[in-house]
Amino acid sequence: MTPVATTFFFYLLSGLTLLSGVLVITRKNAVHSALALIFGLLAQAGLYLMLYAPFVAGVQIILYAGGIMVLFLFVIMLVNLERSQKEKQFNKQWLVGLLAAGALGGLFVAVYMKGQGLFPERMALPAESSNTQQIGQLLYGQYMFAFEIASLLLLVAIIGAVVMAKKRI
Amino acid sequence: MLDYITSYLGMNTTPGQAGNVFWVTVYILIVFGGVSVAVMAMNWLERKALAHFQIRLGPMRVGPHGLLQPIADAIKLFTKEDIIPAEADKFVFWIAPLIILCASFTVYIVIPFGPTHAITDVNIGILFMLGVSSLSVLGVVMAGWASNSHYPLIGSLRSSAQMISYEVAMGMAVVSAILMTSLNKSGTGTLSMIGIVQAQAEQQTWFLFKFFPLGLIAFVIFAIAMVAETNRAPFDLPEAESELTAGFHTEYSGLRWSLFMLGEYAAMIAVSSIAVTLWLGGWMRPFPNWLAGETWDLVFSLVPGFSFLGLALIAFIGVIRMPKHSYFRIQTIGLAGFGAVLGLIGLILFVPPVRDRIQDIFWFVAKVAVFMYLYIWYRATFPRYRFDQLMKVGWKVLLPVAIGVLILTAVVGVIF
Amino acid sequence: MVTRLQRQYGSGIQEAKAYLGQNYLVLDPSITREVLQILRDEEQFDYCVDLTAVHYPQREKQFDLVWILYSFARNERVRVKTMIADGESFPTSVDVWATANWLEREVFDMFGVRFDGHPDLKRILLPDGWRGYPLRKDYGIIQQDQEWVQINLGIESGE
Amino acid sequence: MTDPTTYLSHLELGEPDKTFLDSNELIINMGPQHPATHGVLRVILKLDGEKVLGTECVIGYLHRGVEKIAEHRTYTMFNPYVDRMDYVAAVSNGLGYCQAVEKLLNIEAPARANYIRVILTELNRIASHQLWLGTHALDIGAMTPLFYTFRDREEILKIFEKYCGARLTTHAFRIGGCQYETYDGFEDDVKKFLDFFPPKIDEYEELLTTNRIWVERTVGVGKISADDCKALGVTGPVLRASGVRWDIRKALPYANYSEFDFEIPTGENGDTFDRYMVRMQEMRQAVRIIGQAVERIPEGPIMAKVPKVMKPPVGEIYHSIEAPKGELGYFIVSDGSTQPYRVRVRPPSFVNLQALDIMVRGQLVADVIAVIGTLDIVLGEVDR
Repeated sequence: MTPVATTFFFYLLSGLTLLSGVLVITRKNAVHSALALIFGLLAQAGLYLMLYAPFVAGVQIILYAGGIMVLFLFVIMLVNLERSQKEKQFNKQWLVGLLAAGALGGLFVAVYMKGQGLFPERMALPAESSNTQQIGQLLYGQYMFAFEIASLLLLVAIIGAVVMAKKRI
Repeated sequence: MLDYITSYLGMNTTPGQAGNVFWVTVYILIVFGGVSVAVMAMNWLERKALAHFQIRLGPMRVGPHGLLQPIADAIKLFTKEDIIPAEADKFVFWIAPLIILCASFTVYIVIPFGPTHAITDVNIGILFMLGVSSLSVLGVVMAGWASNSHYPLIGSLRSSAQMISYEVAMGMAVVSAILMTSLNKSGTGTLSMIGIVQAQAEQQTWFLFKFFPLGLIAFVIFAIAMVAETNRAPFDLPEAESELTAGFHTEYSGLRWSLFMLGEYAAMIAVSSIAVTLWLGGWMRPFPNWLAGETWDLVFSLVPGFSFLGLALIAFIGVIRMPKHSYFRIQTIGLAGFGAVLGLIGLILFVPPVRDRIQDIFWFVAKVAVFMYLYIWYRATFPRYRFDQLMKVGWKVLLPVAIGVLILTAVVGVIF
Repeated sequence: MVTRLQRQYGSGIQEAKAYLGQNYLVLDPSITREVLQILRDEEQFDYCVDLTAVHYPQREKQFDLVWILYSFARNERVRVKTMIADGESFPTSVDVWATANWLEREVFDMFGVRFDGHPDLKRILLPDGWRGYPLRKDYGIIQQDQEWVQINLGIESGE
Repeated sequence: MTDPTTYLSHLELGEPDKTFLDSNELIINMGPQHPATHGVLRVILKLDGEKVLGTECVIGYLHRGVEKIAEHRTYTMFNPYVDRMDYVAAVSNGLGYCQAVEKLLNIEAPARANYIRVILTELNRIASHQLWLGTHALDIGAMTPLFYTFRDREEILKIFEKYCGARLTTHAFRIGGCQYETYDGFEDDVKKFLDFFPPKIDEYEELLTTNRIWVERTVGVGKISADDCKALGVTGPVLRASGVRWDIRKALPYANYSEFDFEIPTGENGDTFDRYMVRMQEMRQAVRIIGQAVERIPEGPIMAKVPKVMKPPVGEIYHSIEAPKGELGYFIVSDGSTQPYRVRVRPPSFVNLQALDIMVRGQLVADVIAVIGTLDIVLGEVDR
């Protein structure tokens, strides 16, 4: 299938991502921040879709937007919002922050300037229909070991969480 | 331009895959309009069926047998005063119903009403459906929080905990069905909704009966989890009116409240569609192997027309039984007109080209309708679970069984 | 039972009779609390059916406190009465029968009899800010009404 | 016997925190306008998550000063007022009051009047239990039984209406007997009802008794032991469900209950399910009593000789009957005039409601609803 108005959607989605990123750190109300974060994640999922990575997009929605952000909201709701609203939002380390941001920006510019030869001019279009199957084969074939280690790590985390929660009860 | 429009008609694929923006728009309008009408019809049907379960008549005043009641309700809700509590977080309060509505309507993009009757077919169809429908939890949580009141908050906490818990069991059941799609010659399965139905056609069985009773168990788990997922009786704790008045939408009124209801019913239809697609052969007609052959194909293709004629007949019986009184004259005429329309639709469905194109949709909708009826039936029969019992059922019964079925399906699939 | 109590308390038992086949004891307020305990512990009157009061404004001791007790084991009812004056308080019997909790609150609400040691003695049926004790004979409903309309509606009389 | 101080509900309700989720404890106000508090009961719940740490009932929203009214009415004039207390069992209320005054006047209702009284009172018991069942099931989430019970309750109310013209606040009895002779076909109507009703009980039971969710929601919920019941003065089906075989109709028979053959159903565990079963059995027993009564109903006068102006001698009386909710008592003090000096009503709902606190402690919010339902309170009677 032929993509429609690719550039337009790319700028729309990236703009949304950037805007919600800014909103996340500037909103005083934590729930509003979380909401902005969700929009950012959804816009990112859209970007993945444009990169012909539907599986990653789906996982992004199901895990981040649908799962993790719900837990985030849960926690935020249980936090005393009144107090957090009174607190100062930015601390005095703005100089360090500015430096870090400047360094990151410089890095991007440097990569863009120097690395032009590193990236292909046009992206090779992968076959969209078999993308998901390929991910599966890679995960359970070539990267089996890494995948299993990651799942083991998650299992440890789950057990740790249960142990910590149990102790308090 | 005209060529662009007509070029799709010859293609044997969904408009989304053909990349035809015009037909995609048309399909979206048809599907969303159809879903909205279905929600209204479901609303009427639920009230009527529930009333007859409970030896009442249900709505009888607005239109013949209350047929226009949903429209009257809609007008009432739209014109009602829109109340936002003073202490509510206005922005979140405003956006919560929209999130639920968007989440439950977006999933219709990939629902296959027929081999080509879908807005589009995505490679990750089922994953997309589960993911997007899980976004409605956000709406629930935010609605409860934004109301800034105890009952909605508890309702939304309950609701989100419940939806997250049952999503796990639901996902496991879905995965075991997806495993079955890979039992073809190439050995690769698919997540595409159309691909899943085609896999069932290829293997000449509904996944419900595949590896009996494994498919059946997975289906039952999904059928239970989907009721919990949509917050319906007997899992309607978030809205338990005897405990939490109305749960997360206690503070909502008028249009916003109706958006919640629209979202809920749309979600019910959507999850039922998943169940139909995954286990009940999607758009395929019943008994494709057992009653195979040209004649049976013809017989089954006549069923849609006859069922509409049957509905028309019921409407006409209603006309005859209508009291002969001047007060009821308009109602009688209206019912007769309704019957005539149904009959006309039935007759149109006998025309061979229409018949061939429509019968997929008919069988799909008929299967979904069975689930809709089950929803009403549950509501009339069961008391409500308590929260801890609900969690117990979800985590201690459904999830282990679902994992067991998944493992067994994989093992059996490899051996046979 | 009565003879035993009389032997123990002598003139504290002022009356022990039956009227229309129903037994009742009239006790001196000083021993009533003790006797109630004995009735429950030793005579098996383990069910306090009711506790109420009657107001006699002409008398010096204005209030009759009435306990109606029942024994499951003996299938027998007995009424215990005692008289106390206005403003006097009476030791609570909540620790004898838990059911006396709300019943005492109601007596307090309606008659203004205080019970010492009651865990949560406050009005039960009437609003907290209510003035007066309605079931006293000298409580005037009309005055109450008029006061209410004068304050809330700004008119002279609600009639 | 357990230490009574354990029953004392003592909520320290501070100023509710504005950000209530700050602490683990959450104070929730249930009612007085809540769909499941059966009227205008207000329960303040102290919760830890969904677990109930304590409750406090706030009552009195329906207080009409019935006891005060009685002091300004003659004995006859007060009779209709008692119907307004437990308005779903008005006949029982009237029976208790009439018999108390009859005792005070030292007269006795004639045999035929007693039979009519028993028939109507037992019909009323069934009606009251039906209403309880419907609303209780609705509270637990089963919608349908409500409509079934109301359909069948209609038959009883029709009999009431034909007999005395009223459906709910019947004022069926007079001091000294009954005012109305039964209408033609009364016996047939009652017999028809007796044939019609037992299958309907089976129908209710079919919907609920073996329903897994119903069983899970009720077994072990709101348990109360027999000792606790006695200490808290809880009577009626709640007491019997805890295993105490005690019913005033048998223990201290009134009217002519001693002539009938019936059983007192009891439970074992004192949980919500047992109370449900006890009430279902009670409905069946009531059918049995009515069956015997309507067979044996004698001819004769329906009114005893009652003086035109009732001036009972100075004295006092306590009379109680087994109302559908428990022991309903009337304590009447007469000063020899035409008006009672003091009428005290011992309301079963009021006393039973006290047990709510110990029944729901440590359980979940949803159980509070179930327990309020199973206590079968009528706020008209709690508040009077």
